[in-house]
Amino acid sequence: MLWMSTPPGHIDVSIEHKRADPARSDGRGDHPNTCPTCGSHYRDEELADTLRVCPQCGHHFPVRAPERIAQLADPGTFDEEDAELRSADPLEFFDLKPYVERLAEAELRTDLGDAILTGRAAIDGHACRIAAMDFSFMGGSMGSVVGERFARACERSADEGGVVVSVAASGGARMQEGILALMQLPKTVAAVGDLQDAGGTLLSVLAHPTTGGVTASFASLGDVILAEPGALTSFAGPRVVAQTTREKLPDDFGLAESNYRFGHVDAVVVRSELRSTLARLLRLFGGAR
Amino acid sequence: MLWMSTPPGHIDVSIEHKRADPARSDGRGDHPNTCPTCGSHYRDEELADTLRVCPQCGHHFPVRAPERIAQLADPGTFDEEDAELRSADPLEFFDLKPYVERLAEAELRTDLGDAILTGRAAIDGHACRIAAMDFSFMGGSMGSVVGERFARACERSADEGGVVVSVAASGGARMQEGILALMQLPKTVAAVGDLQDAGGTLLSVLAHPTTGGVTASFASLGDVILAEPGALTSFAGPRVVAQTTREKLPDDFGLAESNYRFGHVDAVVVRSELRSTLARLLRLFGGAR
Amino acid sequence: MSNDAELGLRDRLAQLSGVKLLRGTRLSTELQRLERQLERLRDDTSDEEIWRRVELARHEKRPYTLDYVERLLDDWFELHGDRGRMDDRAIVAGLGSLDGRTVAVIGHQKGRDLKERAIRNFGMANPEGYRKAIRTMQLADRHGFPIVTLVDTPGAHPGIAAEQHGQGGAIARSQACMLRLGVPTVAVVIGEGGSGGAVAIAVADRVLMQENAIYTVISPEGCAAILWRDAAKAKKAASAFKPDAAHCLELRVIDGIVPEPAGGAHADPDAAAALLRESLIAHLDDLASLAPDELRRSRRAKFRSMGVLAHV
Amino acid sequence: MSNDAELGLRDRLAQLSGVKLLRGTRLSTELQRLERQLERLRDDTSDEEIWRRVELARHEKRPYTLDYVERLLDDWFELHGDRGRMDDRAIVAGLGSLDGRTVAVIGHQKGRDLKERAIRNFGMANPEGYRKAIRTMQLADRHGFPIVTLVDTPGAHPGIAAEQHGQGGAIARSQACMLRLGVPTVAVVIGEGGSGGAVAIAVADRVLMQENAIYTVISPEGCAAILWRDAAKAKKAASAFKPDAAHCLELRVIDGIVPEPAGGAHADPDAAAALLRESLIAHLDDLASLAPDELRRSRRAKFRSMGVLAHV
Ligand SMILES: [Zn+2]
Ligand SMILES: [Zn+2]
Repeated sequence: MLWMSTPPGHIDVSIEHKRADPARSDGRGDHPNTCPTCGSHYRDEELADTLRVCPQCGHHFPVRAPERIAQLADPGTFDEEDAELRSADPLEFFDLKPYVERLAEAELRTDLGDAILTGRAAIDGHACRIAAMDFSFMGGSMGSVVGERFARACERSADEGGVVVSVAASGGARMQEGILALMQLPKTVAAVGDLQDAGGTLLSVLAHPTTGGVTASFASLGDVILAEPGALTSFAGPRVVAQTTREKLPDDFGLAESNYRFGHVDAVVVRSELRSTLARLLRLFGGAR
Repeated sequence: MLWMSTPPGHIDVSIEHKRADPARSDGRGDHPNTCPTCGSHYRDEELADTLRVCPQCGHHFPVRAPERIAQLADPGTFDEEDAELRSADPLEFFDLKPYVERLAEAELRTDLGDAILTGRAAIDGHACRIAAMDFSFMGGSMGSVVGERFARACERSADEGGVVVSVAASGGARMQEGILALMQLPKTVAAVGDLQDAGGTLLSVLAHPTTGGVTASFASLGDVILAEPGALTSFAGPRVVAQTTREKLPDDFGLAESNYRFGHVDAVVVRSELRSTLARLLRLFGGAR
Repeated sequence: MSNDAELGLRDRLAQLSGVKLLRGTRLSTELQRLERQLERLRDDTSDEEIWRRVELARHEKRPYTLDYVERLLDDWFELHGDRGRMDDRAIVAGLGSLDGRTVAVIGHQKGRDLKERAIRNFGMANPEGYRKAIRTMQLADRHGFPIVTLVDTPGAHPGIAAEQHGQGGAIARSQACMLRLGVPTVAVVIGEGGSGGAVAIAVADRVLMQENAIYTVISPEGCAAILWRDAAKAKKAASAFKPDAAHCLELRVIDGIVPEPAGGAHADPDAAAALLRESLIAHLDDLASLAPDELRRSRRAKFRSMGVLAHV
Repeated sequence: MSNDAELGLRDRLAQLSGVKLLRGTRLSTELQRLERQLERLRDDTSDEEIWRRVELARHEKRPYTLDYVERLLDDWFELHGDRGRMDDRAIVAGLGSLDGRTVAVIGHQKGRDLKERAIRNFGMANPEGYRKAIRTMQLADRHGFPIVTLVDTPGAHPGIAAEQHGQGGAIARSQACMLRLGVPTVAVVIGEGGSGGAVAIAVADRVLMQENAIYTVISPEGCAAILWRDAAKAKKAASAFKPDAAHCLELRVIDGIVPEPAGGAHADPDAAAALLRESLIAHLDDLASLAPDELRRSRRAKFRSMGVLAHV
């Protein structure tokens, strides 16, 4: 299970994965390349060749942000923006270790400046911006840098009436930035508003897991919302809900398939068709007369 | 029961009351002044004195349009508009008798030109327009004249950024005008749109019964929606729903109280407080700075 | 038919003839169509003829929304869900490319076999279906995509949950939404245009009916049950309220009739789709030059004027 | 406190001093308030002080939204329902007259006794509550009514149906709605400003906190459970993420602090309401002259700028 317990009646914006250890970043199996559904084990290159989808059973493994962009963008077209931005530590936050230390460790481990990678790209020849989150950077949590990079991607695209393709994978707001993390919700919502009011488009892809503050902000505001099969895409996590309500949850609680049935997701798209689906949407959203 | 049967799978826009005989126009008791809830019987003046609410049990008897206006408007302020409009008979409709004959009979019986009465008025000193429907004119059904009078009331009020108080009581669209009756839905919706876009206000009161095409058009578009206790305010009638779904209906199916609980009505207002509630809303909607 | 309606059609013919050379083949096709329509209207539609159309409109092999979608559109992407409670399968909504331009399509969807009929609820939408329609229209409006609606429903679903979730309000708001749009809209009744459930998505700049479609305030059976207390008198009811395209055109409730292949649309769905395509493109081209405010204003004025009045 | 925040406050003080004579008593009250706030900020808030505020913010006798409504507003009319599925009693919405002007008020509502707590779901709203908020805001926007929101929730309800009905999307859309409004908006955290459920209705031109309110990204208990696997370390968590008004002001997340009577708002609800009233009127007066586009632009710019960044 993904979610930490909190006392009933109190809300967890689901900050960080219980098993945030990157060696277990899918949170489901014992080894990152062992399929939690069918138990098959793969070499890393094997999974890379199948877009990290289990050839046996179709389980969708997590995808890191750079690999996600490589899967979606036309070769050589990705041009990262705002790479120089880093989180500050306005609260001088300290739990088991200082936040600044956590940030430094995460950057060393993931080779990313924060939990999102943004930049220009082309998909099947259509120019756009991609904003891909990375769950292995502090559970994909959203702090000032995630908010800022996402907002800048929207702003630059708004100037061109363009399209932002966002791929979310996040445990929610980043607790270590306190109330400023919560403020990334209205900040990204404002950016989407500016983009959409300028005639631009947000294509929102929900990967496993998309929860908490990201679900309660930009990820839910896509002109079109796609989700990957089996992705947990909820606001509150299953464990919090189970503890608060003391009810048995449906087996597919919060999963993409459930959210599709309940009307929150336009399509559940298998990874092998994600690129072509986005290309189709890019053609359509470029085609107003 | 109010509703005629139709074959399952076919929709009845609930044209006319089964007991459209005006002597039984409440559709519930044996005599119009016998309370269907508690069985008390009243002389007509007695009921007029209590706003046609049963002093014993609070049952709300139907109110004819002129009496409704007298209950709500400041004495002497009502000034009828569009009194000269009458329904034509574009389809030359003939069922058991010709439509033109039904119209003439209804006018003779009710002393109304059609199922709605509209005009200028003041409520507690606040100028507004009132559009009050009358169920005893062909079941309060909406044809071209109901649509036109209502639309004109909205248009004239829009010019002044004013308030229209509508009191609905209708079995739905008037079958005898065929597709033109259906077109009164978008017609009145367009009129409300023009009113609201011009800064005007629609205060919608749902009296027993408000069903079919009126529920599916202007009556549901009030800036504020009030309903009288016990009023049936549904789109499809209970009998049609019961026959189509073959399920037992909840006891309060389609009633004002149920629609309040389900979020479709702002308040269920007893008749003795309707005038003061409307007065308060008129003060509020006149009070933007 | 009435002199007024004939005069109206003649007016339009005259206008179209005048500009024919400017617009090329599409308008001349439109011209021929109107001439054919006029021809048909001259022979007053008989009761038998009306009932035949009721039967054709409900024919179990008649093409449904998705049958046209697959024939008319490239790059179809279906939108799902009302973002609130469910995805109502009785209404289909999506984006696609029609003749190179992106359009939003919203249509009722009936089922062909028993299983699909259940999934589609016989094309009878719940409030969630109308809410899906509304959000699709708002999406299209924001992006400037014209909207095509395909109307084919016995009516809105008369269910317990449907009422509890606000069927009447959803239908009213869908109409209000359509009357606020700044993009061109064309509605086509392709089968049964049943009452409030139909008009909810039919408040368009141009409202068309296929030749064998019907558009009704109440089903013939429902009407018969109320007036004669006998649902079997549906045929009599149909001739009384005249739900066929010719009469709807005569009453100026619709703006044109889309021809069908001989025998009806089901006899040759490809041909029916081609005729529909031609008509949609002609009307969308016609509307393309109008500014959002002008579209809104004239759309409202059109519906505002519907009805026939007398005076004392 | 940081030099920047102090400089910012000093700037505002200087500005206010300069225009004091033009605006009369209200601004001088505002001035005094900011001076008091600055005073407090100078003594860095201790851990004990922060926890005391957490306890006061949750005090079972603390005034709730309707306690202020009855003290602040004339002609209160409560709006009910989301026009879709239910009336969520955890959020109250309505119209009333504040100092002679009609305003819309939207606020979380906790319950005072067991029964009302159940009805109000402890002030934890479902998506339907946020949808009621959205429709109320749209109503106010159409009529030019300023909007006051009162924030007091442990957070959005974490329930099965809440997720199924789109809790995350509803919170996102409520924020999007607030960022699109053309009327003045003032949000006041009057108790617990718990996470997404709070910010959903707090995206305002002016965001204020009462002196003993808290505004948090996660409850102290939730934070402690995650970081130290021990919910009892809530106090430690609270001092780590500093949810008190002074720190929120320092981080520029809020625009001002509304003073409370000695001992906290519950000690004298009438006095607390009077102080709130004064503050609301001052801010609404301040915003009254701004055009809709300017309000929208500057509101978006304010939230767009939130966060603290470093560069490599
Ligand atoms: Zn597998
Ligand atoms: Zn009684």
